Amino acid sequence: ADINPAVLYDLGGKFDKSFNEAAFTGAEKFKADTGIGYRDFEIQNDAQREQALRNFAKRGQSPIIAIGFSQANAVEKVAKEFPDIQFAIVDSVIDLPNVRSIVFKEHEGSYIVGVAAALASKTGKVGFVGGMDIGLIRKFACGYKQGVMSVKSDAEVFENMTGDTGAAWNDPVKGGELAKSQFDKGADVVYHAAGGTGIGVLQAAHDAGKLGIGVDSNQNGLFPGSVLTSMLKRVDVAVAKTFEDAKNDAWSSGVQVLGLAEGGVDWALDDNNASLVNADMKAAVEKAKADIISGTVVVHDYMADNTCP
Amino acid sequence: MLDAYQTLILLLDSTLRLSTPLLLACLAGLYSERSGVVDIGLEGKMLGAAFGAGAVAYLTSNAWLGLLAGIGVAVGLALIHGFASITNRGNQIVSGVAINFLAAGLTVLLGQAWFSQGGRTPTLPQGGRFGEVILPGAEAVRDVPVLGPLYSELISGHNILVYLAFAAVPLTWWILFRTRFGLRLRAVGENPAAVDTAGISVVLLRYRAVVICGILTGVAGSYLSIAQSSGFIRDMTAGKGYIALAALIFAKWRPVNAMYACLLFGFLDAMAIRLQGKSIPMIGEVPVQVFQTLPYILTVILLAGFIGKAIPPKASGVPYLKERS
Amino acid sequence: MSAGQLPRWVDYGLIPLINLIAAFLVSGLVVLLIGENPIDAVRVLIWGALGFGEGVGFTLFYATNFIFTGLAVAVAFHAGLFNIGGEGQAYVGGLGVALACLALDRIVPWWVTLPVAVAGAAVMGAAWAFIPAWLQAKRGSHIVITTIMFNFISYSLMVYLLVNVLAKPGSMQPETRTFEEGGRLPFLNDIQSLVDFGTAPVNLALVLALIASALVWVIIWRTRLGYEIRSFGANATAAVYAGMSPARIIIITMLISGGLSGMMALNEIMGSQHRLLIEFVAGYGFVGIAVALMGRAHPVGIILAAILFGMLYQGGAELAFEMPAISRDMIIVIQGLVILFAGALENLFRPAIVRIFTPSRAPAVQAG
Amino acid sequence: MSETPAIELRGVNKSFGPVHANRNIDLLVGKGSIHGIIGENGAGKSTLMSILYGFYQADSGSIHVDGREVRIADSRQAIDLGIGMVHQHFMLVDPFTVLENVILGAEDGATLSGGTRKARQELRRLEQEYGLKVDPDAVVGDLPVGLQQRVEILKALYRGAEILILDEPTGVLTPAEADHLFKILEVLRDQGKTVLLITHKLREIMAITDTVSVMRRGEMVATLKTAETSMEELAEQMVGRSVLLHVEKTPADPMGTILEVEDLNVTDARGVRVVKDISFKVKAGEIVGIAGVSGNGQSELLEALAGIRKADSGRLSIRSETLDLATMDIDPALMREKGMGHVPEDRHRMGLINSFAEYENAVLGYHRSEKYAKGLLLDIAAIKQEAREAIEKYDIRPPSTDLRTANFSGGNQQKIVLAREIERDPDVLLVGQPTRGVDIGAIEFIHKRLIELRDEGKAILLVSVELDEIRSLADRILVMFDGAIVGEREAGADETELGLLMAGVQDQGAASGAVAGEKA
Ligand SMILES: Nc1ncnc2c1ncn2[C@@H]1O[C@H](COP(=O)(O)OP(=O)(O)OP(=O)(O)O)[C@@H](O)[C@H]1O
Ligand SMILES: Nc1ncnc2c1ncn2[C@@H]1O[C@H](COP(=O)(O)OP(=O)(O)OP(=O)(O)O)[C@@H](O)[C@H]1O
Ligand SMILES: [Mg+2]
Ligand SMILES: [Mg+2]
Repeated sequence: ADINPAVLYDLGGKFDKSFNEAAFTGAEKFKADTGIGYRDFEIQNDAQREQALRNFAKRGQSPIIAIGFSQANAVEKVAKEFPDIQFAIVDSVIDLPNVRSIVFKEHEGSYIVGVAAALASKTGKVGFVGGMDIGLIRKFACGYKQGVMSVKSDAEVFENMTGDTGAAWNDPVKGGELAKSQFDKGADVVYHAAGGTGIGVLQAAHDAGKLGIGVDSNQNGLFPGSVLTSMLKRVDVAVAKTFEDAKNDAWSSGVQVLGLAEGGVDWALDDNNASLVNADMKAAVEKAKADIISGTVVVHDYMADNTCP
Repeated sequence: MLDAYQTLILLLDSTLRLSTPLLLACLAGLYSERSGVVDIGLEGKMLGAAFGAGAVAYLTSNAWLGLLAGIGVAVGLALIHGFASITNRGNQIVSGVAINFLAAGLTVLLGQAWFSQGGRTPTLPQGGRFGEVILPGAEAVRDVPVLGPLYSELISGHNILVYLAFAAVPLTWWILFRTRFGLRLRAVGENPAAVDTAGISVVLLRYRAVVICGILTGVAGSYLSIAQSSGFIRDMTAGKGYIALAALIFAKWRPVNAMYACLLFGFLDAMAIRLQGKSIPMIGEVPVQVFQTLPYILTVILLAGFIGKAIPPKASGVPYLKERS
Repeated sequence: MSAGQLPRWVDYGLIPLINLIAAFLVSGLVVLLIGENPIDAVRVLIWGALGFGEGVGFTLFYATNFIFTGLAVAVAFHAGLFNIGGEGQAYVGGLGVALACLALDRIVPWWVTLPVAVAGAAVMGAAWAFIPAWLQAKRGSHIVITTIMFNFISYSLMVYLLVNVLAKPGSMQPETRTFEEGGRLPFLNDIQSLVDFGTAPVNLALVLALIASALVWVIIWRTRLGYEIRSFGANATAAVYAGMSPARIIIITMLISGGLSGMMALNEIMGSQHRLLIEFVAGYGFVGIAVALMGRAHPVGIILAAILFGMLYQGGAELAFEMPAISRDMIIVIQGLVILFAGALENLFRPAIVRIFTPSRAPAVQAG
Repeated sequence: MSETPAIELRGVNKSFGPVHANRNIDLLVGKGSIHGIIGENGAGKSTLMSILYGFYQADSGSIHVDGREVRIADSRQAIDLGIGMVHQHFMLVDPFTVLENVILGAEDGATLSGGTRKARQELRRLEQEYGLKVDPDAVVGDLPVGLQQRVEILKALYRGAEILILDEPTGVLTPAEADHLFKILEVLRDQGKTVLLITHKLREIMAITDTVSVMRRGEMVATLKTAETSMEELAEQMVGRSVLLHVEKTPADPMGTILEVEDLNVTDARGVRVVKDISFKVKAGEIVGIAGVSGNGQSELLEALAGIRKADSGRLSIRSETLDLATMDIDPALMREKGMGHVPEDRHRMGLINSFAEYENAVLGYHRSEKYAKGLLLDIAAIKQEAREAIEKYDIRPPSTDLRTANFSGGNQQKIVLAREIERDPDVLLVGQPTRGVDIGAIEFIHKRLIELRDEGKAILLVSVELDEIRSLADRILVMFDGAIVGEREAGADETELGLLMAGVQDQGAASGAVAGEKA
């Protein structure tokens, strides 16, 4: 069918080096593949969420995909007003007939990079730097910790959060200091889930000759040889897929939970980190991955009960 | 014991790194406000400089050219502030707010236009970034007990801008209290009419102060993007300009106090970073937000307890207007 | 004698207009630079802000925020205090609103909740301003630093509360549940039929903001308290001579100021979002400084400046939507230029205009 | 005096917006002379001198110095032409030391060390030559005004001024200090320097100047040889009507004591005791004057009595009520309630809020009175009505209640304060420096009003550094020195004797050679 897709980014903006950017990448890929253009919008404040969604809807854009859990209320409201338009939301679940909800099992992806981290660590101490202390980030941290512990049950995992405002996602300086403080305590691998702040984390790892782990998109190339791997959260795939489904009349509403099994989360292996990942490590990570997919190993989701084992 | 010492050294090391941009910005504000021009736009100038430095350092692979560009941008913004508040006698706070807006918008706009990375500058190539300076003998004395780590970890091994920032403290003191320019600068911030009747141009003097402010914020911003990090990212100043302003008031507009104030802020920040995630004896697990906010709470307590009243230069914030027409 | 050399309409009408035009001209240059048509851009911006009911509604919605934060800064300014803490006071004010709404929304209609929410907003905002005020009054701590610090402290406090205490269970959103009808201010669209504001969230809080403006005017210029506030701000020594207590003035002024900031949350939380969410203040507190100063700390000026900023926010959003090449960063630049030209450079064209409007003076002519 | 004039002004005009401050001014000042300039407040004296000093630029007209036409675009050029000026409102940097103030703008090199060394020597020389002694390392803001002015003079001399302009220099000086200043001016004249002196005090004009110019409403109305004129003529030229130069009053007829002060002690912010064991009484229907060199505790005494400043110890009885100034919660509002009015020494800093309209200032301190309340609000109409009455009664000009007080001249500002304090019908009126910087027309009025008030049976405590004023107004004179009352005299006491007391020379029989102006 002829479609008129649109993307609405969260406050972080289109180029947040994180999931908004991944959404943008997906939309661009769809455009390149199909030649179908799309509209997008970066909000500046909360009031613009509904406004932008309505603006899209009124112009007949469909499907409209909203990135980020903060959009949930707005999508729910506007989707009810425009029952004929297809909506999708990433990172939240909305139970409406014209809304597709896409959520990721970040804990699974974090788990496998945790395994990699534990194997790469010589000191038995690894670190995690989050952006803000909110549920989503705790979910990353908790999965990661479980992965580390699955390899070395006596390992130590240092966990730090950057701040309490939007700046927490754009503060490479603070990110770098947090990473350094973890290195000082003996950590030698550090995983971040902190958007732009993470660049500082990876930088610090690079400067100190330690290892960093990227997040969301493949960040292995940022500091080749210093980024052990990246936990991929394929928002790009999800966005492109959503557009394609609409185009191919294969649209479905309901919840899509994308985990390792669905290829929604993964770890990144490429030339940039080939030298860092030896065969044993690769085998172990792939085994963990297989175990999770098969259900042999169940990674606890922090969000399920707000606790981490 | 030794471990604790090592921890302390590392803590102080981190303090130095975190204090540096604050110190540079704080000294920048000091020149400006001592001359009677209030500058709430430190944040914007730093941000602009960070971008300019990041962009040029990336394009030229030369950190020094980056620094120069950073300074250029900040001085440009400073001149806008000067034009508004000195020449046109506009409201200095409004002008500062405007500069913060302009910098926040323009950096991302131009960054996106030039590098298409969402306003970020690409990661700097070799040479585009200021590296660590290893002071002579640092390696040799590393294993000497007590003094070894102090010298090789704490004193040595920072990038050149850190040393520059701390060298700027005695220099500023000297300029302010031992030179003709400093005397006039202090005078014009207290009583511009006295300077005017002494046959000195108030306007020129204030412009010079504002330009120095630009230079120092330029270094501060460059430090963020091409020394401490390797590239610019939007809003990367993260409120440091405001903290520097607070430090300036804390320091009562004096250079050496400014250093202590910035070191204190840096220390509190470094400490909060290192305390994060530790459970506190007796209290147990503490929410991470407590640590995030600890530096600010401690500042308020210190402010309430120890430093009496901070009296700004008398003419600061007041445009000099001798005839009303 | 020396005032009123220029006709009032020039001083308060023509000069600001010329400044605005200058701001837009320079913005136009920037638009040109990125390859778009500046005239179209301005047209879209103004049309987006004022061209249709919904646009006007959004403009007024933002203006409501700015009126509250602008008044807050202005009141403090009259006492010579620079309250930079509007951001934090509004954030914590949101807590007061939310607690009132969460407690009452399921049992009573909105108009019963409203006074409690207003009180909650004002009390929490005022409480957040109280400590800096007290420290300034009793310990001489500089209010600029302490209010900046209290902004930072409020961010941490609110994240903690939203994530650990107030979040609805099982949700990863750091926000409270959505209020029911009893916790929602009516949208202006629903209570009047003169203008169709469409789906714009402009709500009853606008009326509250206007009432607050009038009250501020009365307090500042028509009451003893206001007289004392202004006296203290203009000449603290004379205020002491006149028997006023500086500590009392500082504290009361800051309570009023903080309360006004806090009430901004009524518009966002009870009026529009219907839940307490993270970082909803979004810089409105800081922009309030510019609004207050551009409005010359007078409620009428503040309302006008607030509408101007509301136009920039709404028109800017529309512009970014219509012209994808113009990003939200471009909008920030335009806002910066408007603040610069209409605010800081307001004297740029004044001398020329004074020359036009004052008849040339021949020295010899005047006698006596 | 017949050769080229030191200064010649031709057709100078200057406007500030709508105010034509100087109108076609011509002026000739002979080399080596002392030339006085007088005129009412706002006549344009300071403006004219500031033009000569390059602080303002004339709109038209020309300036000639030593016969050569010059353009003085800024003060630098004036200084280079050998012109120095002591401004009416001092141009000093308060937190700086004397030395720093002196070298500012004449630092002699990019760093300060050389310049300060030279300046120290030069200051020592100037001290010897003119008897201008000040501690070069004292912070200017801490110095009494008399010494601050000395610093201003030193600044001018340090820059080698050949032409020295002094704008109302004696407004802040005691008679002895003024005498000392005049001696210096005479020395300067004898050295061939030219002095321009602005003052409101005709006695000074008569005593020291060679020639005198009179300004009125921006115009130069006369230039006369001092020897050929009289005070009466000058006063009439100045005001445009004849003025009574002496206070006319009948002897006091005091009744019971209204104000009694016992054992008052006050410490200032630096911890120095500035008021020491002071006790005195003031009766209804009398004016008690407190004489003294400024900085001897008078200001603090007044402020303590007015409730502005906390006392260490002391009791104050007003009528029959006794207040303990140290232990009770005293504030100015309470004192007003008890019937005490207070005209503060410094109208700009304390007595007025200059950015407020006249009517707002007319109730400062009394704004809480029920008279001005309309429910919760202020009754603006009632306030304006009263302000209008005061304007009429005190002949305040311009007669506008809405004009900001910043735009009134000094004399009229002072009348606004007086009207406010007197019209509240206080039992006791504290008055500090009521006529400082005020022109003779206004002085005449203010003095008359104070006498009237006394005759109405009020108690007045008058603090003034103006010995003339004290002597002509007060019925009893207390002399303060170093925080204590060192003597009491009857009205009309001998000037020299009072001067000695003020200088701290103990009662009677003291050696006559003591220099009164020098504060120990
Ligand atoms: N800087 C200024 N801006 C505007 N108007 C001024 C300024 N200075 C003086 N004026 C105006 O010029 C007039 C002359 O003022 P000036 O200060 O010269 O009087 P003056 O003779 O020195 O009075 P006084 O005896 O009180 O010192 C005043 O009435 C005032 O209105
Ligand atoms: N910078 C200025 N701007 C506006 N008006 C001024 C300025 N300077 C002086 N004036 C006005 O000039 C007039 C006289 O000025 P001046 O400073 O000489 O006051 P004054 O009458 O001498 O008072 P005082 O003796 O108390 O200082 C007043 O009306 C004053 O308001
Ligand atoms: Mg004068
Ligand atoms: Mg005067």
